[in-house]
Amino acid sequence: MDGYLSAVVFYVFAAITVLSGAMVALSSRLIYAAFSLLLTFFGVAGLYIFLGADFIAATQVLIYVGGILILLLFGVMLTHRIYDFKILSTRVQFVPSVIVVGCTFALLLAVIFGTRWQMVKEAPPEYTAATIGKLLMTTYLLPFEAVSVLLLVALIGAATLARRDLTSGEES
Amino acid sequence: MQALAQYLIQTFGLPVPLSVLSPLLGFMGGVVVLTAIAVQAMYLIWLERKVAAHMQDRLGPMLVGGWHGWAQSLADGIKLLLKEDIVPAAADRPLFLLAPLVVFVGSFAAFVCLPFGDRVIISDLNVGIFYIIAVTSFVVIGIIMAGWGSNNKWALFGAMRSAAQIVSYEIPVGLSLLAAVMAAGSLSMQEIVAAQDGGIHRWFAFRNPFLFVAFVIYFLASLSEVNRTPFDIPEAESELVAGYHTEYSGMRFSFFFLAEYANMFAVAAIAATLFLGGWQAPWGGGAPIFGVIWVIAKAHFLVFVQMWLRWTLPRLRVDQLMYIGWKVLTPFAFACIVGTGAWMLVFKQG
Amino acid sequence: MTPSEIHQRLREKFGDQILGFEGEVVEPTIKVAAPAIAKVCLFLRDDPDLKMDSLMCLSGVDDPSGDLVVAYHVYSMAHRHRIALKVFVPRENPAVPTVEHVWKIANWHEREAYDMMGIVFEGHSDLRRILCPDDWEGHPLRKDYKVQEYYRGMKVEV
Amino acid sequence: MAQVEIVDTADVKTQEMVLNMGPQHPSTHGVLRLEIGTDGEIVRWVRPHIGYLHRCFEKHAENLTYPQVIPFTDRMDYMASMNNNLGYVLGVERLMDIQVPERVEYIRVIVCELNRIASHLISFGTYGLDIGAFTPFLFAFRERERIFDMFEMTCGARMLYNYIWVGGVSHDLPDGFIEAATAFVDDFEKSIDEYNGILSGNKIFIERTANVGILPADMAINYNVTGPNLRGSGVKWDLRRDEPYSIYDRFEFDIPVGRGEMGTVGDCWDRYMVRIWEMEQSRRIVKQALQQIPKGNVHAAIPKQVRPPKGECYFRTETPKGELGVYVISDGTTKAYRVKVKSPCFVALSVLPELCKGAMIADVVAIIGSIDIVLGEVDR
Repeated sequence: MDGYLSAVVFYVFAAITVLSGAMVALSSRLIYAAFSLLLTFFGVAGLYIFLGADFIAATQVLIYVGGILILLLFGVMLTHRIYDFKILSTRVQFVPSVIVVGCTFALLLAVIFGTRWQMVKEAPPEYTAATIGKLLMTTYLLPFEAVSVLLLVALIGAATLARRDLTSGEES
Repeated sequence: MQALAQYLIQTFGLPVPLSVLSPLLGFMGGVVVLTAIAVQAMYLIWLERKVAAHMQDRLGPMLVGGWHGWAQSLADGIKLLLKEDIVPAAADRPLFLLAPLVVFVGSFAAFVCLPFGDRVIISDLNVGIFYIIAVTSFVVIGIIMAGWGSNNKWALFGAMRSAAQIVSYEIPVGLSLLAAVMAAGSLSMQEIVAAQDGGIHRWFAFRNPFLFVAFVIYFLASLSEVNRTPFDIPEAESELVAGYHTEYSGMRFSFFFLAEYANMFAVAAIAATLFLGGWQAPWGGGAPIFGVIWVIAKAHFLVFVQMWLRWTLPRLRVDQLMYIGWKVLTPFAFACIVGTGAWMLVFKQG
Repeated sequence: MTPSEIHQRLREKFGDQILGFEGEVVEPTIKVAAPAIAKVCLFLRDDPDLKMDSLMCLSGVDDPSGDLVVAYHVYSMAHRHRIALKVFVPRENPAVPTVEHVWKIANWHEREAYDMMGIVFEGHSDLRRILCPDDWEGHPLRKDYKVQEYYRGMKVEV
Repeated sequence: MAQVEIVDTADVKTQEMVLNMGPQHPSTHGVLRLEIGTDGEIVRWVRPHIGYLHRCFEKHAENLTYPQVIPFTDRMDYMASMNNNLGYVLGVERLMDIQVPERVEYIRVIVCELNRIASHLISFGTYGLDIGAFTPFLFAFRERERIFDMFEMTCGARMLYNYIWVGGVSHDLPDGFIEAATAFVDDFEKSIDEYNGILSGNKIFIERTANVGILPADMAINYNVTGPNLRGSGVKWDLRRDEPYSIYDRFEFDIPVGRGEMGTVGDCWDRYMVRIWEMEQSRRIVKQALQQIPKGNVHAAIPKQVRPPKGECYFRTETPKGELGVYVISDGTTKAYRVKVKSPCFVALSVLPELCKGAMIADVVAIIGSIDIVLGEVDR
């Protein structure tokens, strides 16, 4: 009875992630696909919390929902005549693809039920934010700085690309 | 909530196991806060109309419900509920209907980690303030949904502008809060408030000059997050008619309206918690009961300042808004972080 | 300069294009031949001791004599003097050269005269109706104007 | 209704978005439709469409007797009806060569200058609304109500008065008028400082209006722009001083001119500030007129029947919006043969496309507010 409630919530989050993922893949309207991505990221953040990684969950919501999804939506909304553009491709070689998908699915199931998962006792939820901070600033300082330089380069590159090149006589 | 659940089980010997009771209490806490914030938002709407009226040399609502028309927003709420809820024919139906909910969820989810007293908090997340910043980005998605869903050129314009504005102002908000978190040494809201114990001089806003500048930057940037004058470009009446909620009416419009005022209060409460010592009394300490009063008093003062700004300042243009966001607030926020760090090194305390 | 001196000056420059002059009335006016109006106005504006730099008003009038008249009231801010010019055009195909290149405001005044009186201004950059709907028939301010019975299927009551 | 329109295909680029601002739009000061070609936020071209409020004033004027036309002149620029009346009436009086009594001249000056203050108050209030500040509008209306109470005392109407007749005025001043006007004149000085405090000196307002919609002086003269819009561009030209009519030469007042304090000369801020300074000057005129007003019968020179001799006259007066020109042609009967009105707002609107090139959409709203147009006068 004890873990009963948390199991239910876990399956709810898992269902949200999977279903909205399917929606992204299968929806006929591109704009619906973009917006259902919001639920996918939200579901993934929920799963992170179940893993006890609260800092990562918050980062996931902040970066994916707050940044990348908005970028994607701008892209989708600003391209010309996007709404009447059908993206559902016709089915081709339906049978072979079903066979391949079936085999991989069976293989995965076998692996899941075959291995002996060590059931670690329910560890008390220790807070990850502090440890992540210390690790980033001590042992993993070099990769942290390298990534920040990479991001800076990407930022400047994006800015120069997006700058309206006035020199090309566009201002007739 | 965890502590409250254990406390209840020990004293009253409830038969229910802990793992069921604490989520249940969490749920009940959520409902309580939801209604409290909804009532709060209606009160703020009434307060805004009175403040605006008296600043403009007139009286504001005086008739509905007796003394100074206190029931005015109740009447408005009922009117909005009964009003016909028009969905434009060419609108993108699912998006149009979902948008207000997403905006509503975005602004209400931030109240989970706001401490209103010593132990009066729904769930003291370890990543408290970071969670709040993350959750408010839902509002942007809701606004874009509304703009695109209503299939109206002006609404789309408003949605684009507000998305760009909120995304670019999240950076100064995040950085200025980072300065306060550095001084407190933890992300959890209760620990941040605890770090400001011991009188008004210990509050982060007054602890060192950099933190005071960070407080001002946070307040300005949060004004823009909530689309309040002088940053209310998305609903610039004179240009974009009414921005992203042009096509909404009735119940759905009241969602947007309520969400805006709830967001206003949330932003003010965050500023009060992080920079003005949350539920600490100005002379330090502060029993749980009075703590609630202190937080609400500080938040209301900041909300009053927001209203005061709205009724005096004109509106900025979009490019000026972006200029202030990127070229003024963000560099100053970086300077505050560096300054606070140096201050902590030199004086060995936050 | 007094109106008669202005008239003398124009007679020297344009000879018989300047048809007449009425000095003793409240509003001294000079009658000018239609084809020459553009050159006369340009001269009025650019001549150093005339310098009529502002076109006060350009109005279309349905003259009792049956012709249509375009009246130009011009003023010089530098010399503080003013004069009125009149151009008479036949009612059938009233055509007057435009003075839009001399004073930019003439663009809208001429569009209004075309809309109300039906006077066509040759060389005008964008001669469309300005006050009435674009597909309105007739020119309302003419004395012999009859309102059309139906406009786009709607009965026009007068 | 589909409008048959010749769209010049010269500059219609593919990615350009054509926006329709109006005719019902919160900030177009009346029924004006602006077709704006934008590229993102930048405005490429603006094409105004007017005529939505065309009520055939000039056709009516040909079928009514002279006194019957006066209520129509009220409705042209409904913000400053007194000044419209004065413009038309002075034209007719010049034709008939009527000499009105001294008291009438003073009453006309007092009433017209008060109406100028009311019109400038409206332009100040709505300009605040266009830029986004709500409070100035209500401050302006507080003073404007006092002026309307005085007018209601005098001629029974608040906005459209039919007060100035050919040869005199409809009613003499009621006894409470002089005291009320003197009280208003004394209090108004303090209110102007209040307006400057709330809007003129506001950094965001300056940011939004300085260097926006710059109108160079020579283009202004070529477009015959007049009034506060011309003085905002630095040209010191005011009919009340340079071509004095009525008794304006007896009063001592100066002409405020835009000096480009907050940006370049002739930007929105200058035009706005010229109107604020002008309110102060009008206040001084009313103060002096109230002291010097003589006694007398206001109906003395009103003719039984207005029948001007055959002839024509073009008379110009300085209204709050600019130079209102009335061209009256009479054929000796009791009805005018032709009355043509040249409206300052019509002219100011024709400069708008020139001012809005390269501006942003928010600036278009600011520029419309700064040239202070009233569509009743544009469409006539």
